[in-house]
Amino acid sequence: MDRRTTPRTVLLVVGELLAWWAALTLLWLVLISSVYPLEWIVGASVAAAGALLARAGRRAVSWR
Amino acid sequence: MNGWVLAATVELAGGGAAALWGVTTGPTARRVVAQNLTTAALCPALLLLAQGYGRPSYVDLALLLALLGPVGTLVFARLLHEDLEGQRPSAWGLTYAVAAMGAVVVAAVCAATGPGRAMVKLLVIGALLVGGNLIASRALSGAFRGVRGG
Amino acid sequence: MDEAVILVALLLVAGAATAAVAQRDPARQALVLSVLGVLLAVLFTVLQAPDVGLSQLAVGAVLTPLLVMLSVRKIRRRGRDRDGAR
Amino acid sequence: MSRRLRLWLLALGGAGLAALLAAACLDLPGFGGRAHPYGTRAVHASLTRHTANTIASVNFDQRAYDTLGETSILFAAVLGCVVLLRQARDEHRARPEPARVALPVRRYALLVMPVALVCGLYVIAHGQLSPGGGFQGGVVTATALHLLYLGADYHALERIRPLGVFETTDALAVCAYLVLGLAALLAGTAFLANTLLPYGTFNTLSSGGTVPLLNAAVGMEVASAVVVLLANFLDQAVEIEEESAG
Repeated sequence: MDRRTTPRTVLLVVGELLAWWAALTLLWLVLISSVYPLEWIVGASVAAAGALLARAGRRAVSWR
Repeated sequence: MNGWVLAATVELAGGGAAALWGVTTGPTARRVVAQNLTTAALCPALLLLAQGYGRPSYVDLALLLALLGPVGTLVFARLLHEDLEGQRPSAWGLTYAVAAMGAVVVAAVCAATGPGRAMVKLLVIGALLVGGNLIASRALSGAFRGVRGG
Repeated sequence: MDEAVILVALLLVAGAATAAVAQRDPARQALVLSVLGVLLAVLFTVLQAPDVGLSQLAVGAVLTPLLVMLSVRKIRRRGRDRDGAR
Repeated sequence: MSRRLRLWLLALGGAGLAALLAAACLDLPGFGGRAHPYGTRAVHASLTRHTANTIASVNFDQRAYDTLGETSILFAAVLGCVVLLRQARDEHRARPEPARVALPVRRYALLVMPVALVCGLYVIAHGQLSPGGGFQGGVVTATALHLLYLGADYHALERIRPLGVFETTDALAVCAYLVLGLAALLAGTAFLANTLLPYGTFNTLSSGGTVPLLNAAVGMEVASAVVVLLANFLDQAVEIEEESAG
Protein backbone atom coordinates (compact mmCIF):
# COMPACT_ATOMS: atom_id res chain seq x y z
CA MET A 1 0.00 0.00 0.00
CA ASP A 2 1.54 3.22 -1.09
CA ARG A 3 -0.99 5.65 0.27
CA ARG A 4 0.58 8.11 2.66
CA THR A 5 -1.19 9.19 5.80
CA THR A 6 -1.12 12.93 5.45
CA PRO A 7 -3.26 15.07 7.78
CA ARG A 8 -5.50 15.75 4.81
CA THR A 9 -6.37 12.09 4.20
CA VAL A 10 -6.91 11.53 7.93
CA LEU A 11 -9.27 14.51 7.97
CA LEU A 12 -11.16 13.16 4.98
CA VAL A 13 -11.54 9.71 6.57
CA VAL A 14 -12.75 11.20 9.87
CA GLY A 15 -15.13 13.48 8.01
CA GLU A 16 -16.60 10.61 6.00
CA LEU A 17 -17.10 8.47 9.12
CA LEU A 18 -18.64 11.37 11.06
CA ALA A 19 -21.05 12.21 8.25
CA TRP A 20 -22.22 8.60 7.98
CA TRP A 21 -22.48 8.34 11.78
CA ALA A 22 -24.61 11.47 12.05
CA ALA A 23 -26.89 10.41 9.18
CA LEU A 24 -27.37 6.90 10.56
CA THR A 25 -28.03 8.17 14.10
CA LEU A 26 -30.73 10.41 12.63
CA LEU A 27 -32.15 7.38 10.81
CA TRP A 28 -32.25 5.45 14.11
CA LEU A 29 -34.07 8.34 15.79
CA VAL A 30 -36.63 8.29 12.99
CA LEU A 31 -37.16 4.52 13.28
CA ILE A 32 -37.81 4.34 17.03
CA SER A 33 -41.06 5.37 18.69
CA SER A 34 -39.92 6.99 21.97
CA VAL A 35 -36.57 8.59 22.80
CA TYR A 36 -34.67 8.06 26.07
CA PRO A 37 -30.97 7.85 27.03
CA LEU A 38 -30.51 4.09 26.51
CA GLU A 39 -32.04 4.43 23.05
CA TRP A 40 -29.50 7.18 22.27
CA ILE A 41 -26.60 4.98 23.40
CA VAL A 42 -27.72 1.93 21.41
CA GLY A 43 -28.54 4.06 18.38
CA ALA A 44 -25.18 5.83 18.42
CA SER A 45 -23.28 2.52 18.64
CA VAL A 46 -25.32 0.95 15.86
CA ALA A 47 -24.76 4.03 13.71
CA ALA A 48 -21.02 3.79 14.40
CA ALA A 49 -21.03 0.17 13.17
CA GLY A 50 -22.96 1.29 10.11
CA ALA A 51 -20.49 4.10 9.41
CA LEU A 52 -17.55 1.69 9.63
CA LEU A 53 -19.32 -0.70 7.24
CA ALA A 54 -20.09 2.13 4.82
CA ARG A 55 -16.46 3.16 4.70
CA ALA A 56 -15.19 -0.44 4.46
CA GLY A 57 -17.62 -1.12 1.61
CA ARG A 58 -16.63 1.98 -0.33
CA ARG A 59 -12.94 1.17 0.09
CA ALA A 60 -13.41 -2.46 -0.90
CA VAL A 61 -15.01 -1.37 -4.16
CA SER A 62 -12.72 1.49 -5.14
CA TRP A 63 -9.50 -0.14 -3.93
CA ARG A 64 -8.31 -2.29 -6.78
CA MET B 1 -64.02 -2.27 7.62
CA ASN B 2 -62.56 1.21 7.26
CA GLY B 3 -61.45 2.95 4.09
CA TRP B 4 -57.75 2.21 4.62
CA VAL B 5 -58.29 -1.55 4.77
CA LEU B 6 -60.61 -1.32 1.77
CA ALA B 7 -57.95 0.55 -0.21
CA ALA B 8 -55.38 -2.07 0.86
CA THR B 9 -57.72 -4.86 -0.29
CA VAL B 10 -58.17 -3.26 -3.70
CA GLU B 11 -54.44 -2.66 -4.05
CA LEU B 12 -53.62 -6.19 -2.90
CA ALA B 13 -56.14 -7.78 -5.24
CA GLY B 14 -55.14 -5.71 -8.27
CA GLY B 15 -51.38 -5.59 -7.75
CA GLY B 16 -51.09 -9.13 -6.45
CA ALA B 17 -53.12 -10.67 -9.27
CA ALA B 18 -51.27 -8.67 -11.94
CA ALA B 19 -47.88 -9.59 -10.47
CA LEU B 20 -48.84 -13.24 -10.21
CA TRP B 21 -50.04 -13.30 -13.81
CA GLY B 22 -46.89 -11.58 -15.03
CA VAL B 23 -44.50 -13.79 -13.10
CA THR B 24 -46.03 -17.10 -14.20
CA THR B 25 -46.42 -16.49 -17.93
CA GLY B 26 -44.38 -15.24 -20.83
CA PRO B 27 -40.62 -14.99 -21.43
CA THR B 28 -38.12 -14.62 -18.58
CA ALA B 29 -37.71 -10.90 -19.27
CA ARG B 30 -41.36 -10.26 -18.52
CA ARG B 31 -41.24 -12.41 -15.40
CA VAL B 32 -38.38 -10.48 -13.79
CA VAL B 33 -40.17 -7.19 -14.48
CA ALA B 34 -43.29 -8.57 -12.79
CA GLN B 35 -41.20 -9.77 -9.84
CA ASN B 36 -39.76 -6.27 -9.50
CA LEU B 37 -43.18 -4.62 -9.61
CA THR B 38 -44.49 -6.95 -6.85
CA THR B 39 -42.53 -4.95 -4.28
CA ALA B 40 -43.84 -1.65 -5.57
CA ALA B 41 -47.43 -2.93 -5.62
CA LEU B 42 -47.52 -4.67 -2.24
CA CYS B 43 -45.43 -2.33 -0.06
CA PRO B 44 -48.08 0.46 -0.24
CA ALA B 45 -50.69 -2.17 0.65
CA LEU B 46 -48.74 -2.95 3.83
CA LEU B 47 -48.60 0.76 4.69
CA LEU B 48 -52.36 1.07 4.17
CA LEU B 49 -52.95 -1.99 6.36
CA ALA B 50 -50.80 -0.54 9.17
CA GLN B 51 -52.84 2.65 8.98
CA GLY B 52 -56.14 0.77 8.75
CA TYR B 53 -55.45 -1.43 11.76
CA GLY B 54 -54.18 1.59 13.72
CA ARG B 55 -50.89 -0.17 14.53
CA PRO B 56 -47.85 2.05 13.83
CA SER B 57 -45.48 -0.87 14.54
CA TYR B 58 -46.80 -2.71 11.46
CA VAL B 59 -45.00 -0.05 9.41
CA ASP B 60 -41.78 -2.03 10.03
CA LEU B 61 -43.01 -4.64 7.55
CA ALA B 62 -43.32 -2.03 4.83
CA LEU B 63 -39.87 -0.70 5.77
CA LEU B 64 -38.25 -4.12 5.37
CA LEU B 65 -40.10 -4.80 2.12
CA ALA B 66 -39.05 -1.43 0.67
CA LEU B 67 -35.48 -2.25 1.71
CA LEU B 68 -35.25 -5.91 0.69
CA GLY B 69 -37.58 -6.08 -2.32
CA PRO B 70 -35.26 -4.21 -4.72
CA VAL B 71 -32.32 -6.24 -3.35
CA GLY B 72 -34.20 -9.41 -4.31
CA THR B 73 -34.64 -8.05 -7.83
CA LEU B 74 -30.91 -7.26 -7.96
CA VAL B 75 -30.26 -10.95 -7.17
CA PHE B 76 -32.23 -11.98 -10.26
CA ALA B 77 -30.77 -9.21 -12.41
CA ARG B 78 -27.27 -10.31 -11.44
CA LEU B 79 -27.62 -14.06 -11.66
CA LEU B 80 -29.91 -14.20 -14.71
CA HIS B 81 -28.20 -11.53 -16.81
CA GLU B 82 -26.96 -14.11 -19.30
CA ASP B 83 -30.54 -15.28 -19.93
CA LEU B 84 -31.73 -11.71 -20.25
CA GLU B 85 -29.07 -10.69 -22.75
CA GLY B 86 -30.69 -9.24 -25.87
CA GLN B 87 -34.12 -9.10 -24.29
CA ARG B 88 -33.84 -5.68 -22.56
CA PRO B 89 -36.49 -6.35 -19.96
CA SER B 90 -38.04 -3.03 -19.09
CA ALA B 91 -41.48 -1.54 -18.78
CA TRP B 92 -40.75 2.04 -17.89
CA GLY B 93 -44.32 3.29 -18.27
CA LEU B 94 -45.56 0.68 -15.82
CA THR B 95 -42.59 1.27 -13.49
CA TYR B 96 -43.26 5.00 -13.27
CA ALA B 97 -47.00 4.43 -12.83
CA VAL B 98 -46.47 2.01 -9.92
CA ALA B 99 -43.85 4.30 -8.38
CA ALA B 100 -46.28 7.22 -8.59
CA MET B 101 -48.97 5.12 -6.94
CA GLY B 102 -46.56 4.28 -4.11
CA ALA B 103 -45.78 7.97 -3.70
CA VAL B 104 -49.50 8.83 -3.55
CA VAL B 105 -50.12 6.18 -0.89
CA VAL B 106 -47.15 7.39 1.19
CA ALA B 107 -48.42 10.98 0.90
CA ALA B 108 -51.93 9.95 1.99
CA VAL B 109 -50.67 7.98 4.99
CA CYS B 110 -48.34 10.88 5.88
CA ALA B 111 -51.26 13.30 5.78
CA ALA B 112 -53.22 11.01 8.11
CA THR B 113 -50.25 10.63 10.50
CA GLY B 114 -49.51 14.33 10.89
CA PRO B 115 -46.11 15.94 11.32
CA GLY B 116 -43.59 14.21 13.57
CA ARG B 117 -40.96 11.50 13.55
CA ALA B 118 -43.49 8.90 12.44
CA MET B 119 -44.08 10.95 9.30
CA VAL B 120 -40.35 11.16 8.58
CA LYS B 121 -40.19 7.36 8.92
CA LEU B 122 -42.95 7.04 6.32
CA LEU B 123 -41.08 9.41 4.03
CA VAL B 124 -37.90 7.32 4.44
CA ILE B 125 -39.90 4.22 3.47
CA GLY B 126 -41.31 6.06 0.46
CA ALA B 127 -37.86 7.18 -0.67
CA LEU B 128 -36.44 3.66 -0.26
CA LEU B 129 -39.40 2.20 -2.16
CA VAL B 130 -39.39 4.57 -5.13
CA GLY B 131 -35.60 4.84 -5.36
CA GLY B 132 -35.09 1.11 -4.97
CA ASN B 133 -37.71 0.36 -7.56
CA LEU B 134 -36.22 2.69 -10.16
CA ILE B 135 -32.70 1.35 -9.53
CA ALA B 136 -33.90 -2.25 -9.73
CA SER B 137 -35.62 -1.49 -13.06
CA ARG B 138 -32.39 0.08 -14.28
CA ALA B 139 -30.48 -3.02 -13.13
CA LEU B 140 -32.84 -5.30 -15.06
CA SER B 141 -32.44 -3.33 -18.27
CA GLY B 142 -28.76 -4.13 -18.59
CA ALA B 143 -26.72 -2.82 -15.66
CA PHE B 144 -24.85 -6.12 -15.37
CA ARG B 145 -23.80 -6.38 -18.99
CA GLY B 146 -20.12 -5.98 -18.08
CA VAL B 147 -20.28 -8.88 -15.63
CA ARG B 148 -18.74 -12.21 -16.59
CA GLY B 149 -18.33 -15.28 -14.40
CA GLY B 150 -18.38 -13.83 -10.86
CA MET C 1 -66.18 -7.27 6.50
CA ASP C 2 -62.55 -7.47 7.54
CA GLU C 3 -62.58 -10.99 6.17
CA ALA C 4 -62.49 -9.73 2.56
CA VAL C 5 -58.81 -8.80 2.74
CA ILE C 6 -58.00 -12.16 4.37
CA LEU C 7 -59.86 -13.95 1.59
CA VAL C 8 -57.99 -12.00 -1.12
CA ALA C 9 -54.61 -12.73 0.51
CA LEU C 10 -55.46 -16.43 0.94
CA LEU C 11 -56.52 -16.78 -2.71
CA LEU C 12 -53.36 -15.03 -3.93
CA VAL C 13 -51.15 -17.25 -1.75
CA ALA C 14 -52.93 -20.39 -2.97
CA GLY C 15 -52.50 -19.26 -6.58
CA ALA C 16 -48.84 -18.36 -6.17
CA ALA C 17 -48.04 -21.61 -4.36
CA THR C 18 -49.72 -23.69 -7.06
CA ALA C 19 -47.89 -21.71 -9.76
CA ALA C 20 -44.56 -22.25 -7.96
CA VAL C 21 -45.13 -26.01 -7.97
CA ALA C 22 -46.25 -26.01 -11.62
CA GLN C 23 -43.10 -24.27 -12.96
CA ARG C 24 -40.47 -26.62 -14.41
CA ASP C 25 -37.40 -24.37 -14.71
CA PRO C 26 -35.70 -23.74 -11.32
CA ALA C 27 -34.84 -20.11 -12.16
CA ARG C 28 -38.45 -19.29 -13.03
CA GLN C 29 -39.53 -21.22 -9.96
CA ALA C 30 -37.33 -18.95 -7.85
CA LEU C 31 -39.05 -15.90 -9.36
CA VAL C 32 -42.49 -17.23 -8.42
CA LEU C 33 -41.13 -18.23 -5.01
CA SER C 34 -40.01 -14.69 -4.23
CA VAL C 35 -43.47 -13.33 -5.14
CA LEU C 36 -45.01 -16.07 -2.99
CA GLY C 37 -42.78 -14.98 -0.08
CA VAL C 38 -44.06 -11.40 -0.21
CA LEU C 39 -47.68 -12.54 -0.57
CA LEU C 40 -47.28 -14.84 2.44
CA ALA C 41 -45.92 -11.91 4.46
CA VAL C 42 -49.05 -9.91 3.56
CA LEU C 43 -51.25 -12.88 4.53
CA PHE C 44 -49.56 -13.12 7.94
CA THR C 45 -50.02 -9.38 8.41
CA VAL C 46 -53.76 -9.46 7.72
CA LEU C 47 -54.02 -12.41 10.12
CA GLN C 48 -52.40 -10.10 12.76
CA ALA C 49 -49.13 -12.05 12.96
CA PRO C 50 -46.55 -9.39 11.98
CA ASP C 51 -43.66 -11.25 13.64
CA VAL C 52 -44.14 -14.25 11.37
CA GLY C 53 -44.69 -11.88 8.45
CA LEU C 54 -41.35 -10.21 9.12
CA SER C 55 -39.59 -13.60 9.23
CA GLN C 56 -41.19 -14.58 5.94
CA LEU C 57 -40.25 -11.25 4.39
CA ALA C 58 -36.64 -11.43 5.55
CA VAL C 59 -36.16 -15.00 4.32
CA GLY C 60 -38.41 -15.00 1.25
CA ALA C 61 -37.46 -11.68 -0.33
CA VAL C 62 -33.70 -12.13 -0.71
CA LEU C 63 -32.26 -15.18 1.06
CA THR C 64 -34.22 -17.99 -0.63
CA PRO C 65 -33.92 -16.55 -4.17
CA LEU C 66 -30.19 -15.98 -3.65
CA LEU C 67 -29.60 -19.55 -2.44
CA VAL C 68 -31.65 -21.05 -5.29
CA MET C 69 -30.07 -18.87 -7.97
CA LEU C 70 -26.52 -19.56 -6.72
CA SER C 71 -27.22 -23.30 -6.91
CA VAL C 72 -28.60 -22.89 -10.44
CA ARG C 73 -25.50 -20.94 -11.46
CA LYS C 74 -23.17 -23.58 -10.04
CA ILE C 75 -24.94 -26.39 -11.88
CA ARG C 76 -25.02 -24.45 -15.18
CA ARG C 77 -21.34 -23.56 -14.90
CA ARG C 78 -20.47 -27.16 -14.21
CA GLY C 79 -22.38 -28.29 -17.27
CA ARG C 80 -20.57 -25.70 -19.39
CA ASP C 81 -17.15 -26.78 -18.05
CA ARG C 82 -17.90 -30.43 -18.85
CA ASP C 83 -18.99 -29.50 -22.38
CA GLY C 84 -15.79 -27.46 -22.80
CA ALA C 85 -13.56 -30.33 -21.62
CA ARG C 86 -15.21 -32.82 -23.91
CA MET D 1 -44.02 -56.33 -1.53
CA SER D 2 -45.76 -56.16 -4.88
CA ARG D 3 -46.70 -52.89 -6.55
CA ARG D 4 -50.38 -53.59 -6.09
CA LEU D 5 -50.04 -54.20 -2.36
CA ARG D 6 -48.01 -51.00 -1.94
CA LEU D 7 -50.68 -48.98 -3.72
CA TRP D 8 -53.35 -50.48 -1.47
CA LEU D 9 -51.28 -49.63 1.59
CA LEU D 10 -50.86 -46.06 0.35
CA ALA D 11 -54.59 -45.75 -0.34
CA LEU D 12 -55.39 -47.08 3.14
CA GLY D 13 -53.00 -44.65 4.82
CA GLY D 14 -54.24 -41.75 2.70
CA ALA D 15 -57.85 -42.51 3.46
CA GLY D 16 -57.12 -42.73 7.18
CA LEU D 17 -55.26 -39.41 7.13
CA ALA D 18 -58.06 -37.74 5.15
CA ALA D 19 -60.69 -39.04 7.58
CA LEU D 20 -58.72 -37.84 10.61
CA LEU D 21 -58.10 -34.41 9.04
CA ALA D 22 -61.78 -34.04 8.13
CA ALA D 23 -62.81 -35.00 11.66
CA ALA D 24 -60.32 -32.52 13.13
CA CYS D 25 -61.56 -29.75 10.80
CA LEU D 26 -65.17 -30.32 11.84
CA ASP D 27 -64.13 -29.97 15.48
CA LEU D 28 -62.16 -26.71 15.05
CA PRO D 29 -63.34 -23.58 16.84
CA GLY D 30 -64.81 -20.87 14.58
CA PHE D 31 -62.50 -18.63 12.53
CA GLY D 32 -61.18 -15.56 14.38
CA GLY D 33 -63.33 -15.87 17.52
CA ARG D 34 -63.07 -13.74 20.65
CA ALA D 35 -61.98 -16.46 23.08
CA HIS D 36 -58.29 -17.45 22.99
CA PRO D 37 -57.48 -19.40 26.17
CA TYR D 38 -53.77 -19.75 25.42
CA GLY D 39 -53.45 -16.21 24.05
CA THR D 40 -55.01 -14.63 27.12
CA ARG D 41 -52.64 -16.48 29.43
CA ALA D 42 -49.59 -15.70 27.28
CA VAL D 43 -50.43 -11.98 27.19
CA HIS D 44 -50.94 -11.98 30.96
CA ALA D 45 -47.59 -13.71 31.57
CA SER D 46 -45.78 -11.35 29.22
CA LEU D 47 -47.30 -8.26 30.88
CA THR D 48 -46.31 -9.39 34.37
CA ARG D 49 -42.72 -9.61 33.09
CA HIS D 50 -42.85 -6.19 31.39
CA THR D 51 -42.38 -7.55 27.86
CA ALA D 52 -44.38 -5.41 25.43
CA ASN D 53 -44.30 -7.87 22.51
CA THR D 54 -46.02 -11.06 23.64
CA ILE D 55 -44.45 -13.05 20.81
CA ALA D 56 -40.98 -12.20 22.11
CA SER D 57 -42.08 -13.22 25.58
CA VAL D 58 -43.31 -16.58 24.26
CA ASN D 59 -40.13 -17.11 22.24
CA PHE D 60 -37.51 -16.07 24.75
CA ASP D 61 -39.21 -16.46 28.14
CA GLN D 62 -42.16 -18.85 28.27
CA ARG D 63 -40.72 -21.18 25.64
CA ALA D 64 -37.06 -20.21 25.68
CA TYR D 65 -36.19 -23.92 25.67
CA ASP D 66 -37.88 -24.35 22.26
CA THR D 67 -35.88 -21.44 20.89
CA LEU D 68 -32.70 -23.11 22.13
CA GLY D 69 -33.69 -26.12 20.03
CA GLU D 70 -34.36 -23.96 16.98
CA THR D 71 -31.08 -22.12 17.41
CA SER D 72 -29.15 -25.38 17.56
CA ILE D 73 -31.02 -26.68 14.50
CA LEU D 74 -29.87 -23.65 12.51
CA PHE D 75 -26.34 -24.07 13.86
CA ALA D 76 -26.26 -27.76 12.95
CA ALA D 77 -27.75 -27.09 9.51
CA VAL D 78 -25.12 -24.48 8.71
CA LEU D 79 -22.40 -26.79 10.03
CA GLY D 80 -23.68 -29.51 7.72
CA CYS D 81 -23.61 -27.12 4.76
CA VAL D 82 -20.05 -26.08 5.57
CA VAL D 83 -18.96 -29.74 5.60
CA LEU D 84 -20.84 -30.62 2.40
CA LEU D 85 -19.78 -27.56 0.40
CA ARG D 86 -16.11 -27.48 1.42
CA GLN D 87 -13.43 -27.43 -1.24
CA ALA D 88 -12.77 -31.04 -2.21
CA ARG D 89 -9.34 -32.40 -3.13
CA ASP D 90 -10.06 -32.44 -6.88
CA GLU D 91 -11.25 -28.84 -6.94
CA HIS D 92 -9.37 -25.58 -7.15
CA ARG D 93 -10.20 -21.97 -6.58
CA ALA D 94 -10.32 -19.57 -9.51
CA ARG D 95 -10.00 -15.90 -8.73
CA PRO D 96 -13.34 -14.25 -9.46
CA GLU D 97 -13.29 -11.81 -12.33
CA PRO D 98 -13.91 -8.17 -11.43
CA ALA D 99 -17.35 -7.05 -12.49
CA ARG D 100 -18.22 -3.78 -14.22
CA VAL D 101 -21.59 -2.93 -12.73
CA ALA D 102 -23.43 0.17 -13.92
CA LEU D 103 -22.70 3.12 -11.67
CA PRO D 104 -26.24 3.86 -10.35
CA VAL D 105 -26.61 0.27 -9.14
CA ARG D 106 -23.21 0.34 -7.43
CA ARG D 107 -24.02 3.65 -5.72
CA TYR D 108 -27.37 2.30 -4.62
CA ALA D 109 -25.71 -0.79 -3.11
CA LEU D 110 -23.12 1.27 -1.24
CA LEU D 111 -25.79 3.65 0.05
CA VAL D 112 -28.33 1.03 1.12
CA MET D 113 -25.78 -1.33 2.75
CA PRO D 114 -25.34 0.74 5.97
CA VAL D 115 -29.05 1.63 6.00
CA ALA D 116 -29.96 -2.05 5.85
CA LEU D 117 -27.46 -2.81 8.63
CA VAL D 118 -29.02 -0.15 10.88
CA CYS D 119 -32.54 -1.39 10.08
CA GLY D 120 -31.54 -5.00 10.82
CA LEU D 121 -29.99 -4.04 14.16
CA TYR D 122 -33.09 -1.93 14.90
CA VAL D 123 -35.30 -4.97 14.37
CA ILE D 124 -33.06 -7.05 16.67
CA ALA D 125 -32.85 -4.41 19.40
CA HIS D 126 -36.61 -3.77 19.42
CA GLY D 127 -37.56 -7.45 19.30
CA GLN D 128 -39.27 -7.34 22.70
CA LEU D 129 -41.07 -4.04 21.96
CA SER D 130 -42.39 -4.23 18.39
CA PRO D 131 -42.72 -6.98 15.75
CA GLY D 132 -39.35 -8.44 14.94
CA GLY D 133 -36.59 -10.10 16.90
CA GLY D 134 -33.29 -11.85 16.62
CA PHE D 135 -34.14 -14.07 13.67
CA GLN D 136 -35.72 -11.43 11.45
CA GLY D 137 -33.13 -8.76 12.21
CA GLY D 138 -30.27 -11.22 11.90
CA VAL D 139 -31.29 -12.20 8.37
CA VAL D 140 -31.61 -8.52 7.35
CA THR D 141 -28.20 -7.72 8.85
CA ALA D 142 -26.57 -10.57 6.96
CA THR D 143 -28.35 -9.55 3.75
CA ALA D 144 -26.92 -6.04 4.09
CA LEU D 145 -23.35 -7.33 3.66
CA HIS D 146 -24.24 -9.19 0.48
CA LEU D 147 -25.33 -6.00 -1.24
CA LEU D 148 -21.63 -5.58 -1.93
CA TYR D 149 -21.64 -8.76 -4.02
CA LEU D 150 -24.75 -7.63 -5.91
CA GLY D 151 -23.52 -4.07 -6.46
CA ALA D 152 -19.86 -4.83 -7.10
CA ASP D 153 -18.19 -8.25 -7.17
CA TYR D 154 -17.36 -11.19 -4.94
CA HIS D 155 -13.83 -9.96 -4.39
CA ALA D 156 -15.13 -6.76 -2.76
CA LEU D 157 -17.42 -8.78 -0.49
CA GLU D 158 -14.54 -11.02 0.57
CA ARG D 159 -12.60 -7.94 1.68
CA ILE D 160 -15.20 -6.80 4.21
CA ARG D 161 -16.20 -10.28 5.37
CA PRO D 162 -13.68 -11.97 7.67
CA LEU D 163 -15.20 -15.44 7.50
CA GLY D 164 -13.32 -16.83 10.50
CA VAL D 165 -14.74 -14.09 12.72
CA PHE D 166 -18.29 -14.91 11.62
CA GLU D 167 -17.76 -18.65 12.19
CA THR D 168 -16.47 -17.97 15.70
CA THR D 169 -19.30 -15.52 16.42
CA ASP D 170 -21.83 -18.14 15.34
CA ALA D 171 -20.51 -20.64 17.88
CA LEU D 172 -20.04 -18.02 20.59
CA ALA D 173 -23.63 -16.78 20.23
CA VAL D 174 -25.03 -20.29 20.70
CA CYS D 175 -22.76 -20.62 23.75
CA ALA D 176 -24.02 -17.27 25.07
CA TYR D 177 -27.60 -18.54 24.90
CA LEU D 178 -26.62 -21.67 26.82
CA VAL D 179 -24.64 -19.67 29.39
CA LEU D 180 -27.62 -17.38 30.02
CA GLY D 181 -29.72 -20.49 30.65
CA LEU D 182 -27.12 -22.01 32.94
CA ALA D 183 -26.78 -18.72 34.85
CA ALA D 184 -30.42 -19.05 35.89
CA LEU D 185 -29.66 -22.59 37.00
CA LEU D 186 -26.71 -21.38 39.09
CA ALA D 187 -28.91 -18.67 40.63
CA GLY D 188 -31.06 -21.46 42.02
CA THR D 189 -34.01 -21.54 39.60
CA ALA D 190 -34.79 -23.57 36.50
CA PHE D 191 -32.77 -23.66 33.25
CA LEU D 192 -33.54 -20.53 31.15
CA ALA D 193 -36.00 -19.20 33.77
CA ASN D 194 -36.42 -15.45 33.46
CA THR D 195 -35.84 -14.53 37.10
CA LEU D 196 -32.24 -13.40 36.93
CA LEU D 197 -32.53 -9.71 36.00
CA PRO D 198 -34.93 -6.94 37.05
CA TYR D 199 -37.85 -6.61 34.64
CA GLY D 200 -37.24 -2.87 34.08
CA THR D 201 -39.65 -0.17 32.91
CA PHE D 202 -42.38 -1.39 30.57
CA ASN D 203 -41.80 -0.64 26.86
CA THR D 204 -38.11 0.30 27.07
CA LEU D 205 -35.07 -1.42 25.56
CA SER D 206 -33.98 -2.82 28.93
CA SER D 207 -37.38 -4.28 29.91
CA GLY D 208 -38.19 -7.96 30.06
CA GLY D 209 -35.35 -9.40 32.15
CA THR D 210 -33.23 -11.81 30.11
CA VAL D 211 -35.46 -11.51 27.00
CA PRO D 212 -33.35 -8.76 25.29
CA LEU D 213 -30.13 -10.66 26.01
CA LEU D 214 -31.41 -13.96 24.60
CA ASN D 215 -32.82 -12.01 21.67
CA ALA D 216 -29.44 -10.41 20.99
CA ALA D 217 -27.70 -13.80 21.21
CA VAL D 218 -30.12 -15.26 18.65
CA GLY D 219 -29.64 -12.20 16.43
CA MET D 220 -25.86 -12.63 16.45
CA GLU D 221 -26.19 -16.35 15.81
CA VAL D 222 -28.58 -15.96 12.87
CA ALA D 223 -26.63 -13.11 11.27
CA SER D 224 -23.32 -15.00 11.36
CA ALA D 225 -24.95 -18.30 10.39
CA VAL D 226 -26.50 -16.72 7.28
CA VAL D 227 -23.21 -15.05 6.35
CA VAL D 228 -21.35 -18.38 6.69
CA LEU D 229 -24.07 -20.24 4.74
CA LEU D 230 -24.06 -17.72 1.89
CA ALA D 231 -20.26 -17.66 1.89
CA ASN D 232 -20.19 -21.40 1.19
CA PHE D 233 -22.82 -21.11 -1.54
CA LEU D 234 -20.99 -18.14 -3.11
CA ASP D 235 -17.65 -19.97 -2.97
CA GLN D 236 -19.19 -22.89 -4.83
CA ALA D 237 -21.00 -20.73 -7.37
CA VAL D 238 -18.22 -18.25 -8.08
CA GLU D 239 -14.79 -19.54 -7.07
CA ILE D 240 -14.49 -23.29 -6.77
CA GLU D 241 -13.97 -25.20 -10.01
CA GLU D 242 -13.49 -28.88 -10.66
CA GLU D 243 -10.14 -29.92 -12.06
CA SER D 244 -10.93 -30.79 -15.65
CA ALA D 245 -9.86 -34.36 -16.22
CA GLY D 246 -8.50 -33.46 -19.66
